[in-house]
Amino acid sequence: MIRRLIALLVSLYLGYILYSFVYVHFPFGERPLRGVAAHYVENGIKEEGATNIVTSIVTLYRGFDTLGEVTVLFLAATGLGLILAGMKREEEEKPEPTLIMETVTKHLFPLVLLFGSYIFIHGHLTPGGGFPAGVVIATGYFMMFIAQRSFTPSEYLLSATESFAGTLYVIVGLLGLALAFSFLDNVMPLGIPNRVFSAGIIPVIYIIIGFKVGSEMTGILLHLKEA
Amino acid sequence: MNSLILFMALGLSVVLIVGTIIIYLSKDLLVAILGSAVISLIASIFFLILQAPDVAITEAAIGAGLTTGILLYAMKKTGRYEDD
Amino acid sequence: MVSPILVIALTLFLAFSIPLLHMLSKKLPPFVPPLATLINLWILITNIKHVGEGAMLITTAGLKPPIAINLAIDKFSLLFAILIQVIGFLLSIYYLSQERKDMRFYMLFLLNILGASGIVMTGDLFNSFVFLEILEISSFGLVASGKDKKALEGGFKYMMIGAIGSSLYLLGIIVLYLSTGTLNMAHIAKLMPSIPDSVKLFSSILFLIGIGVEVELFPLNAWAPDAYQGAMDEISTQLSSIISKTGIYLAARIFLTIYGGLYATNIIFYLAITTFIVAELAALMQKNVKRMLAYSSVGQMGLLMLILSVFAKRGDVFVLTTAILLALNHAFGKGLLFLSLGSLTGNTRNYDIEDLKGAGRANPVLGFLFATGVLSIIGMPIFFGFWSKISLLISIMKANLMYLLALLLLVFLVELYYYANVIVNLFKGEGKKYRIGVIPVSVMLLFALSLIVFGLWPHPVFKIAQNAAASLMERSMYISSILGGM
Amino acid sequence: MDAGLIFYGSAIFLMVMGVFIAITGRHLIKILLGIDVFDTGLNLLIVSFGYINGGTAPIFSKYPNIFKNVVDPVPQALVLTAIVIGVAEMAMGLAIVMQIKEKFGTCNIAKLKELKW
Amino acid sequence: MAMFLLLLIIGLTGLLAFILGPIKVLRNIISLIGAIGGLLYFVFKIRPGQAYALNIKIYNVHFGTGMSALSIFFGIILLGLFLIFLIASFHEDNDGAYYMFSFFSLLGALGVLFAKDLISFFFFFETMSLFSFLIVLKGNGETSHRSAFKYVMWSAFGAYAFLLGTFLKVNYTHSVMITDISYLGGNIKLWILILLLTPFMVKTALMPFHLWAPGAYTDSKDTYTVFLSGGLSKIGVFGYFIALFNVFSQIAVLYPWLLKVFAYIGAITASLAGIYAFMQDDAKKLLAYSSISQLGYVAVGFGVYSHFSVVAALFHALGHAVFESLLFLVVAGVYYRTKTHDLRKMGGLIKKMPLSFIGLLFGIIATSGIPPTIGFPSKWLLYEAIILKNDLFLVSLVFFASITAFLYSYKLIHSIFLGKLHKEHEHIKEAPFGYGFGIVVLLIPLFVLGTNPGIVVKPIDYIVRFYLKPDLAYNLTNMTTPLGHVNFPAIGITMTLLFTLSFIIYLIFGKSYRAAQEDNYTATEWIDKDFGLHYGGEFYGFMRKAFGKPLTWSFEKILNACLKVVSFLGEIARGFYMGDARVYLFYIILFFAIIVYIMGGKL
Repeated sequence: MIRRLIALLVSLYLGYILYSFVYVHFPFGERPLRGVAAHYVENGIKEEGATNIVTSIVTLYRGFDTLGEVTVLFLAATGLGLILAGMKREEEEKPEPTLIMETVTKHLFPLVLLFGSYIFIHGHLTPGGGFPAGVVIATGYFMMFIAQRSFTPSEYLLSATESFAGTLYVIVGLLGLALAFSFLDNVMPLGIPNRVFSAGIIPVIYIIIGFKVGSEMTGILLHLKEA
Repeated sequence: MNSLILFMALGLSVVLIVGTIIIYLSKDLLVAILGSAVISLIASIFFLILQAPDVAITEAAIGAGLTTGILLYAMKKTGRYEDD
Repeated sequence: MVSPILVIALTLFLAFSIPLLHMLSKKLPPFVPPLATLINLWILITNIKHVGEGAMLITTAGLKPPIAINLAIDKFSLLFAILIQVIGFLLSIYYLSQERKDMRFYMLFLLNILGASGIVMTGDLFNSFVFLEILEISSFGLVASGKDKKALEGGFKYMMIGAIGSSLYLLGIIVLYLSTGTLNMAHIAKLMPSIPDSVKLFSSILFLIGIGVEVELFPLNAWAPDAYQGAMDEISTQLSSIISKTGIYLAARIFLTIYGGLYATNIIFYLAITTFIVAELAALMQKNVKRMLAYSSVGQMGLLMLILSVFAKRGDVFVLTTAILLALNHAFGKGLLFLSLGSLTGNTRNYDIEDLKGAGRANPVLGFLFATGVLSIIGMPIFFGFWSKISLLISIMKANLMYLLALLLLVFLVELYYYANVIVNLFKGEGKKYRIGVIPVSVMLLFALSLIVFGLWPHPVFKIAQNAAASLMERSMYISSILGGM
Repeated sequence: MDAGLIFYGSAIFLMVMGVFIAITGRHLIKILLGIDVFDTGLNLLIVSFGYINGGTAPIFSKYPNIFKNVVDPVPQALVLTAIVIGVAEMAMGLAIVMQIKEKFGTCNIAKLKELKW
Repeated sequence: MAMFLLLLIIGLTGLLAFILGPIKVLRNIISLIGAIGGLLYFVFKIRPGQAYALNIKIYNVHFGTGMSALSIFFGIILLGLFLIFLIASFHEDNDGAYYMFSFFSLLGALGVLFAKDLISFFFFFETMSLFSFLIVLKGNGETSHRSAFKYVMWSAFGAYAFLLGTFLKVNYTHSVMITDISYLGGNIKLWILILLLTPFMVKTALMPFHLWAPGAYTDSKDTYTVFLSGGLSKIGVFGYFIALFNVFSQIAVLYPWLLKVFAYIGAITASLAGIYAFMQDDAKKLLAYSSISQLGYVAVGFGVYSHFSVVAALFHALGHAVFESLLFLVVAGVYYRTKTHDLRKMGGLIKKMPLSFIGLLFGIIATSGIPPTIGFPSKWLLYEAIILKNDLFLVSLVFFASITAFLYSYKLIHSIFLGKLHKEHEHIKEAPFGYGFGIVVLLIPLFVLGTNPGIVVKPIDYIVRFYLKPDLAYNLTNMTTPLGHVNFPAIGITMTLLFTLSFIIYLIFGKSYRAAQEDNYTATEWIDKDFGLHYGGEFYGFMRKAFGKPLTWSFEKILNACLKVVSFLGEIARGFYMGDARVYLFYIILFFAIIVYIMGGKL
């Protein structure tokens, strides 16, 4: 019991220190827009053409991070598959899904997919980009896993789309290197802001990320379901 | 930040605190997982208040949706209650 | 000239393509890692002549540094990048000899190499956080891929500590971003004087913990012995040779280039000494040889951090050259030890000292390899370890910390005690004979040969290390070459 | 009470409680939950750092008129990555937990004592 | 350049011996050529004073390696002994690695002789102890791994003390060369000297540091013990000279008490080791302790620190190399034939191995320092030097030590060669050629240098004259010191005459007659024919009862005490990693809190 108390006290003390430090040095909301952020806001649209500044930062200015991030997800999917490879599958019975569940999910599923693809297509205009879109698609599949009696997408196809999308992403990056001597450069025409076909390679990247994250997360859920 | 939103944020932060205490106390993992889903949801709302829509959608989708899904699957495999 | 960013792009491309290749034919994936590391090695070597004074700037997204992410490769990072690729190549050859593993294992291994070379080359702070995450997740994944009780437990502990450690590292980055406005290492280093003192101190403490976990400093390294012991032998080799060296690079880059060796370094000085002493004393009590090697490598990491902090207190090129010599010796020596230990126990993962009795006599080649590793780590004359130990003692003497020198020699005696105990047990009595393939032995022989050849003629290594150390020392040169008079 | 207290306070409270749960949790999944709460708290703290009074979301949907009082977009971009990394870690952690349950038979971390001393 | 060529020759022969390991004949020939080539090259090509600066710019320090006359003196001893060891070792079945290690240990030893700066001194010193450790590890005894472990630990202890001394010296004098430090202020120079002396005290097995020696000598291969005890211990003596003369020449002026302590340690080592020696029932252990006790004299010689006491010490070192290796060689030959070292199992071998008997006879005569042999001049000079210093207690201690020398030598020759021949030894032949050759070769200097020591005293005096005022007049055959004059051949001849005369009288008038085994009062115990009533075993049983009690206390106890302390610390260190990941996390949080609390002021 005392150990829990000490742990609580110490973490509270740390919380207090962090709060007092943050309160003193970075008062809430008073920080002016400076340095790199100011540059992004002022000429974000001119350089990258996307109205959603955060998206232009995520995909282009700091595109290398997103490449790393996609790798992290890919890593999680493969790691999960590797570690769960040897699990014994005990066959416990799955509760019989009711009729309502089955029919509703059957009709809802395409809508969810549509909504997911809407998000990543309009990534550079409206909030939300490739990642939430992919996850939305995955939750669609997740819904189908739970509700449908037997609905298992072929793992073969999932890992194929996943690696294909990954290689495509790297190729887009290399394209930038080949044409403009700098990896992940925005080589496509920027078009008129606020249009769907604008902001150079941002929509291309988000579409790729959407597919990749979607197939990865579904893969993860599939492995967990079958582990 | 007008005061109405602030007041709502205060209410949500109280729910937040209750949520974490529930996670800490509950022996039943299902309750704990749902508690963490609630926390993610509230965090997503906070992100909205803080004018960060992108992050809000991502947090909602990943935090509330996917993490809870994964955790539930894992809980299915490893037993629902904490065995001492 | 071939832009080094291809190292990361190609490794990633090949990692993504492994599942596709797997669909073509089952036997393809094991050949991807050696191919990838070989290409990377070739790219890096062709770039050696391009890295002149200061750092070579490679931009991404077509924009100048503080705006976009950039790679900053100076001689110091090039040396570590080449070291990572060389050991990665040797290990991937080692994996070829093992029976067909799950293709995902090769993907994880390749991504681990990617994470390590990413950290070593990046010039952006948040980018190093992302690559650090890749490195940590793939390494605790690899540790847990052993799938037996010990591996899973080691993996879980590494994951828990690593998660919290990297989150604090992220908080440190954010604090620096808020006070300087940029995420680029060189730019932050330039703006460092403008940051208030307490912010510098708090962020350096955050970094101390974030990197301390990775570099196994005293209170933060509790995960290390379990992870090393739990993992399979090749994975512990990877942990000790690649991953911990990347941690050292990161510590050097952040504490010396960004902070200019001021804030956290005297805490690190005392921490490093405690790490070294605690680890060596704990190793003394071990009956399990693998855990003993784990503690010994934690101790060596403590020594490396000690040298970095000594440089920060009284900096001169020679001290940093020692740090690089120690890192190289530990990478090759400890890697050889873990690999040969695996084959000596015939991959039965039972590393008790009693069961190892006479194993060196029974299979002499492995006994020779293990003995070379031990003698080089201890610092015996014929081996490379001698030069790194002597230069370690000289640099401490130059900083005239005489009591520290005496203490270190005492602890070296303790280290010799438990290593000699292992060597002596290895070569006495009747042991079991194990059949080992040609490839693993040739990989280990390469490790051993490099130790002996560089032990007899250390001159070339010393010159390379001196160049790399010189480039790390010139902080202002690094900043101006990256920002180009911004 | 000013806005900072709510956001900074709740973020730091989440971090503190997250660490506390991770330290005192007996069940492995409880510990992973603690780490997840800690990450959420950290992300909330980072985004609340980025907030600027009177600023709106950094999305110029009505293109021609670009307005300057915008919230700092960079922390948001960083948090996007941090959330995804958090979930990746969580997935791997759970995979290990499931294997531990199968191999050790229990999820109580006190029983995970194969590697000590 | 000559010095590197020599080291290259020896190194290459070592490697070749290893590569040709399986083909015994070829390997032996190659190693023989290498050893002889090395010896000849050394004798003709190496001249004193040749200085070579090989500057490996590792630490902007250059390894100046030069030759002093002393290094030539010891170099010849080393190479000569190595040749004898090599020839004898062909009879044992050794693999290629054994020869490689022995060549490399020789390389290390020669390197130490040539080193002019402390780091290359350490480099070669470490090489020597590493490869001799590997050879002791390959030894045949079942306890050889324990003694190898002790050997490496003790030599590492010495080496690290040396390293600490070196770096203290470099820190104060900013030069890594072996230069004088007596001008330094304060007693830092005392510390540096003691630290620099430790490895050499370990190497010559002075009392507190001798625990490794008996084990290492007995458990390494018999022939290698010849080189280990005869040759490598000389590096310790060389080290004494370097430490007490080159590094700290004003020691007699500044710290005379240290020299007195050093002399007394030497004397105590000589006597205590002597007592241990005659307690032993294993021939090699007996010789091991005898070697330690003889080296004790050398330490006494250095401790007295007058001109001809140092000459006596160096001469005794040479003598020790000759008669100690002779004794080990004979015991090796006996072991080769009878496959045992145990004195109780031997006896009456005089009829079967006459040459070995003669070898051992003159060996023990030399050990006890009786005139015609090489042992006498150095002992005589030593006594003269001590008496001149009128330190009577030291004289009596050294005198007591030489009594013990006589006791254990007689036990050795009696148990092995005299007495009744055991049944199983009836058929054995004389020791093979290798051992015989070695014995004969060693007997030559035993007598030649015994009767006219001038040959060797001239070079030694030339070396020591440079540092201490010479007060010893000598020519080829006799010496005069302030106390007295001696003519060695004369004394030699009179001693042999007396000896033969008494032997003849014994033969003619001796009352002894040869009694059969049964014609004996055996207190009604029936002794059958082949029970060897040979008084070999409890030879000095009554001595053990008299001295037994104090001797059981040994330095081992101090060692175990400090080992217990270290392992207690290890327990605490180990306790930190208790296995529960939550506690590890708590460590991080606690550490964060403590650091912030300490730095709190500035936050």
